[in-house]
Amino acid sequence: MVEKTNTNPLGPGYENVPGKEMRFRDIFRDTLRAEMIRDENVFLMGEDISGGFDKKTKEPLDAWGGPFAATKGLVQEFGPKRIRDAPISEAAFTGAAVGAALTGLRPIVDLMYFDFVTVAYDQLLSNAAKSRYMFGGQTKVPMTLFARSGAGTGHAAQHSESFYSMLAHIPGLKVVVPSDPYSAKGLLAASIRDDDPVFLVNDKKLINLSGFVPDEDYTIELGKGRYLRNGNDITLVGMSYTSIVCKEAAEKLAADGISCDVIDMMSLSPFDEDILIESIKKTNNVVIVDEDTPRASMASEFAAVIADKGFDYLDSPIRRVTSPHSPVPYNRDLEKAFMPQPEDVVYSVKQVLGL
Amino acid sequence: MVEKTNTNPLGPGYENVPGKEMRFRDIFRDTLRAEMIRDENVFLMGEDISGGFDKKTKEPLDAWGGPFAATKGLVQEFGPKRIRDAPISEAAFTGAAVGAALTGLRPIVDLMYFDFVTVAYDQLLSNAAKSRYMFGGQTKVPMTLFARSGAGTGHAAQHSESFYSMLAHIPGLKVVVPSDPYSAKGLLAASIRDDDPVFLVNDKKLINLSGFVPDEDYTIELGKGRYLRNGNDITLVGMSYTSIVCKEAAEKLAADGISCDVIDMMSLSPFDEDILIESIKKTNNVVIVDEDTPRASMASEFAAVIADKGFDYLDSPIRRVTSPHSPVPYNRDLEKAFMPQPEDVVYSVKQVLGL
Amino acid sequence: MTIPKTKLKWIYETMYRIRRFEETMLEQTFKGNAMGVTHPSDGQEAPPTGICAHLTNDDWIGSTHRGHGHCIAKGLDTSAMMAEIMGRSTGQCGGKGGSMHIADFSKGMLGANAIVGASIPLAVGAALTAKYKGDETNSIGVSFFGDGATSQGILHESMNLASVWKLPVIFACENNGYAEATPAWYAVSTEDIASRAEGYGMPGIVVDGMDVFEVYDAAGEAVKRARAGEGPTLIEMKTYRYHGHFHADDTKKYRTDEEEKLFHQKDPIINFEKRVISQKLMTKTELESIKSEIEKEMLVAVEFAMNSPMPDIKDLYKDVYVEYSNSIEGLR
Amino acid sequence: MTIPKTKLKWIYETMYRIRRFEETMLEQTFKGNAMGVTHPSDGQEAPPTGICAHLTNDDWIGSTHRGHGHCIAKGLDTSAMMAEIMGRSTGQCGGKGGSMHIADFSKGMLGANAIVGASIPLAVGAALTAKYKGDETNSIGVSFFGDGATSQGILHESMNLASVWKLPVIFACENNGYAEATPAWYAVSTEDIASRAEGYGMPGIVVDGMDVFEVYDAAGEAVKRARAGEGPTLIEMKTYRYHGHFHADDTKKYRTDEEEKLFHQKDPIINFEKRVISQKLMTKTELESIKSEIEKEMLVAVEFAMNSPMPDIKDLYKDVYVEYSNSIEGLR
Ligand SMILES: Cc1ncc(C[n+]2csc(CCOP(=O)(O)OP(=O)(O)O)c2C)c(N)n1
Ligand SMILES: Cc1ncc(C[n+]2csc(CCOP(=O)(O)OP(=O)(O)O)c2C)c(N)n1
Ligand SMILES: [Mg+2]
Ligand SMILES: [Mg+2]
Repeated sequence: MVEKTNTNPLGPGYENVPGKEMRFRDIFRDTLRAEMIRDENVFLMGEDISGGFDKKTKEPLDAWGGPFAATKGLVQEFGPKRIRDAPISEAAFTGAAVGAALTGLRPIVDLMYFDFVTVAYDQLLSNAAKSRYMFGGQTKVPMTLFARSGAGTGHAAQHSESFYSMLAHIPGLKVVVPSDPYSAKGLLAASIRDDDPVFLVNDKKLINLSGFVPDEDYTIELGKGRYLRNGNDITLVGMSYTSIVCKEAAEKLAADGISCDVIDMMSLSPFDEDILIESIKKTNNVVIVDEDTPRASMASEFAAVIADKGFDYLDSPIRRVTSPHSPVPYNRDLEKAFMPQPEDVVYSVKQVLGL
Repeated sequence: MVEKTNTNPLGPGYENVPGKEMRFRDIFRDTLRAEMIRDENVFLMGEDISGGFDKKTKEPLDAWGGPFAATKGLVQEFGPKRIRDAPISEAAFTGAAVGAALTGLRPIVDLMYFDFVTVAYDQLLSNAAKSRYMFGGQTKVPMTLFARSGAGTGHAAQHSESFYSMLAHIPGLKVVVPSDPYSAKGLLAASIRDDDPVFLVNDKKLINLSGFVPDEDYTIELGKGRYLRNGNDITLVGMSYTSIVCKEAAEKLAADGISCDVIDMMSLSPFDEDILIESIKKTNNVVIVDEDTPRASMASEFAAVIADKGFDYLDSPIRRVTSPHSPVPYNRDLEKAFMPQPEDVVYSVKQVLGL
Repeated sequence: MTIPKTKLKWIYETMYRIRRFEETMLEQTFKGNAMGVTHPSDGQEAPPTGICAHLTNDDWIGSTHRGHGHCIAKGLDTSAMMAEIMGRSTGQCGGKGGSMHIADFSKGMLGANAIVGASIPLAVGAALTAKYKGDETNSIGVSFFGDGATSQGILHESMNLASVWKLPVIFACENNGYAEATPAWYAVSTEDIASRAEGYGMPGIVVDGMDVFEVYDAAGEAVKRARAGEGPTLIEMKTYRYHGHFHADDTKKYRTDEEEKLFHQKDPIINFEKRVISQKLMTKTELESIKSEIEKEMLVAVEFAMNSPMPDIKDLYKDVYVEYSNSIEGLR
Repeated sequence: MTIPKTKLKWIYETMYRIRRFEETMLEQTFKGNAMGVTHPSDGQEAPPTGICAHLTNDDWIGSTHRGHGHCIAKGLDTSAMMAEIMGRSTGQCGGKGGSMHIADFSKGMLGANAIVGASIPLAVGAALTAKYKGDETNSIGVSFFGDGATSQGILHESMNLASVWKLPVIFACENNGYAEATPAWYAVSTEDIASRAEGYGMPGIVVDGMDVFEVYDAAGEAVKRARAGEGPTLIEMKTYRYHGHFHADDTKKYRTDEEEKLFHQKDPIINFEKRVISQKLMTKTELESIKSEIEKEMLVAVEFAMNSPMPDIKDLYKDVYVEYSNSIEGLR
């Protein structure tokens, strides 16, 4: 099984961990499978997650195997009881997942495109997130939701959202944003095992990327960020796909002699205040990069935390590099201009540093 | 009609304006009425906005006259064509309002409690806010929505939301938050006359408060804040009911010799960056007060803007005073502890100023 | 169906407990002892009672803003309910929920819910758990909702989903003719809500929701169907709320005296009494003794609630998540 | 209903235009000239054509992700449509919308919509405007949606609302048997979706959606009803999409050859041709000349689109709001 040992910077302790290079989509599916084996109360629902049924036998055909083939093959192994194809009723099946979670199961909901969270919004906000608190801690809601976010695939305004900040705003809900296969495995496993409702936001641009994944069973603690690169001149804060954008920007900046700390937040709610402040103490400068639109966003939140708790260490204004306050356009060139690019980050870093 | 001239600090030019003391709820209804007279394409829909029907005559009874009596008496004057009672279908009638706005009317939607926006969320975000942009500017969506927000009335977790930051996050939507009868009239009229979709968030705690209202027909430009008080030591930023909290805090602080600029943002999207920076240039210190929960909130947004564009003028960390990251509790004492109080603001101001 | 004597007693006791709880609760609300808005369900005793008579603690119900009757019929403790309405730490939800959010997971009660229609899929989810876990308990889910809630899309989605997945769930519509002040004849585009069931491949039954015997019979069939794995049923119960939409609502503004009188003549409790006495199923003494027990219970409930402490302010930060984290405390 | 000759020609022309547009569009998609995902509607020509045959530019339609047929039937320009799909500045929405968001407000086309079910209330709102403005135009709204969309609560809410307000609207369900790969027999809990209409106090009609004459007749009745102020109608048209859910979807994985063949035998265009020729309503030459006109039109459309410029990058910031504000430009 072990194809090669770690070449990726997963941090100290991971230098000699057995693992292999895998695509995001493959480790995502493998992790779903592992968690379903691990706990028989874990099951999945969503539209076309097996996809198609034989009219005569009534058996699932696994024609789609889920949006982006996230669940391909699972219905053969676990059957339609645990891979439940649902009608196009996101509100009802998200609500049913809350009901199932309240009564002893651990449902996973595939919401397909992140944009569709809006039709299930009330069940998420009023029931999933609030039940434990408003019922005085009598119960818990151990459910996981995931969906594909982000621009860059020509899906236009209604299939390209990155509005995870709205979910992170909701008390009672947790939100995680993997940025590579390693974090996908660790965060998905941790989310499924967590006793609170967790939303995993999966940028489409990551799905076909590869990266190193340790073979061992591991989880990544919800609420923890990590360094993707260490430097001294400025801190770049990324989340989801913009962590990759930050890494690329850091490479370009290195060529100009500017060394960057690159932080991948990984979790948006709860999130890692400590890593932000720790890095700013060292670099004294920061640029936050977010594909979500800017107003009341996670970029704003990180800026606000730093402007309070990190104020004394700052040498320069806190700059955000985000999408414009606009829906996502269809045309490829406009869409590219919409998304924060490494060049935008480089430009802002130089501005902030007065270079 | 003129009962007394202006005693309230509406700013220069308003010293001798004829007007009178009015309750928020009364000027709100009067403004709806005035706008319906002004433009026959303006009409209202919502649940129980006339309320009750005679079984025999099928005529509306105006038994409720709308939630918090916001529309009391209007159905007698304008009839059920323009005061349209709707079934409990917020998604459908918000969507119908978008359709009506796209085809030449100017609908106003009363969503009752702000919390219910979640069941209509998709129509608001995917249709109302995006139609103009994604159809390439072919059309416009001149609709207004309003609903009652805020804790403080014992309505508990599902009837006390202040999550206006989530709406302000949405590109294409505008969001306004009056804080007194004066701003209610000016912002409501401006919202109804505006050609974009505008959400007016009305804190319940304001509804029975009184304040000076000029008699003249006026609007308040969307996106502009105002000073409620002038001082030199620190800037207090409020929005909706927290503008009142800031004013009260400023009074207490004045007794301790601390003089505050108090800014009432009035609009959250777009919002007034200039007034924030202008004030910080003078005071060099800021506390932002928000009843919305903290993460990715408008408090975060204002902090982020100041931490970038106002960075060079700041002498101290940017402090936010917000509700906890928690649903709203029922018990009165807990509920009071949930909401930012003037004492909390005073405490934070002294901390920030090192006093 | 013939009803066993113990069940018959339970039914009377439950209906009377609901009636007196609501009256007592209203009294307390008007005295200023409730902390928020309350929605009384007196008049509507038959639906929760007739349905829950067939359920055990392993079965689950979802409820509404008008949830006290459902709670009581599902066996919740009236003292803990009263304390909750008074916002006390001893309340069913520690004072965090209030009248519109009473839940008891140990009794299979998924919570009153203040968003119209929002609890409907929760009962569907509970039924899914039941089916998923199979024979362990053979339990079912019941979703209570009003005529007004039928205008929410979530009902439609939930009925379709339950039918597609063939889940053991009952959609229990308490059609009391009004949603706030809006009459059902205005806002609901069909005479009988139950007529919509056919479009979802499930039986739809209309019963007199003022007659607990009718409700009991219909519910018995639906519960049997559900437990036998035959899928969901929609039961529409035509009923009436004696009081206003919420404690301070004046029904005179939108309901006629004749109509109110008509329904009072169908009073579920009085007609139950008449019937069991005339059919010699229970004696007047039995009824009286139940009543006086309940009167005592109400005194105890109020006493308990009034003497209970308020929650600790530190509890504000508890139970947002399973594990406490100081990052929720907000920014002060 | 007998169909006037000019209308008959229009119907043929429209169906053939839809067919050839989709085929041409797919070709271009596979060449990499479309910028995103496209959902072809060939096979489903009869529903939009048979319904829009009764409409004018003053009537409004709402559409779906599979919206090209609706656009064409409502009179949109195929060159502007093709340019939109290719993301050009000359496109129907200036390249901002793409295949799933083509709209033309000058033609009464409220937009394709990529959220399943989301456009349904828009047509209801347009019907509300029509009723509000009264006799000015006597126009109506038509909402097109698929079998999959019937599982969205918004349909239910919209039908109830339209019925309560008695609005001039037609709910036009194109039941092509599938939502992505999910068959309607699995996800829709009723044989005939139209059977749900009764529960909303409106007529529900099932027609063969492969037969434009049947669609035309049913739509004629519904349009008459709507214009006469008699309220909404639900029409279910059983139809079939010849291609996959989206351009790259392989139907072989979830549909049988027999089934596909069966529907190809019902081809709306071929059967129209047979019928008008056998009934001597149109000649072969007439049909051929229409076809060759449309072949030319398609060449022109592709040519136009391919030669059109891309939008200016500055347009990224345009039209978020009616008035431009630099505060939308975001933070760089
Ligand atoms: C989504 C939503 N919309 C509106 C309301 C306000 N509201 C509370 S109860 C109610 C009427 C409900 O009527 P019905 O379902 O018939 O129940 P009843 O009050 O008659 O028991 C309304 C409109 C709400 N709580 N939630
Ligand atoms: C709210 C929502 N959920 C899911 C999707 C993904 N999706 C797009 S089309 C589709 C199937 C729609 O089926 P149907 O309504 O029958 O239309 P058809 O594709 O057959 O024309 C789905 C599930 C979506 N776009 N919106
Ligand atoms: Mg009711
Ligand atoms: Mg379909």
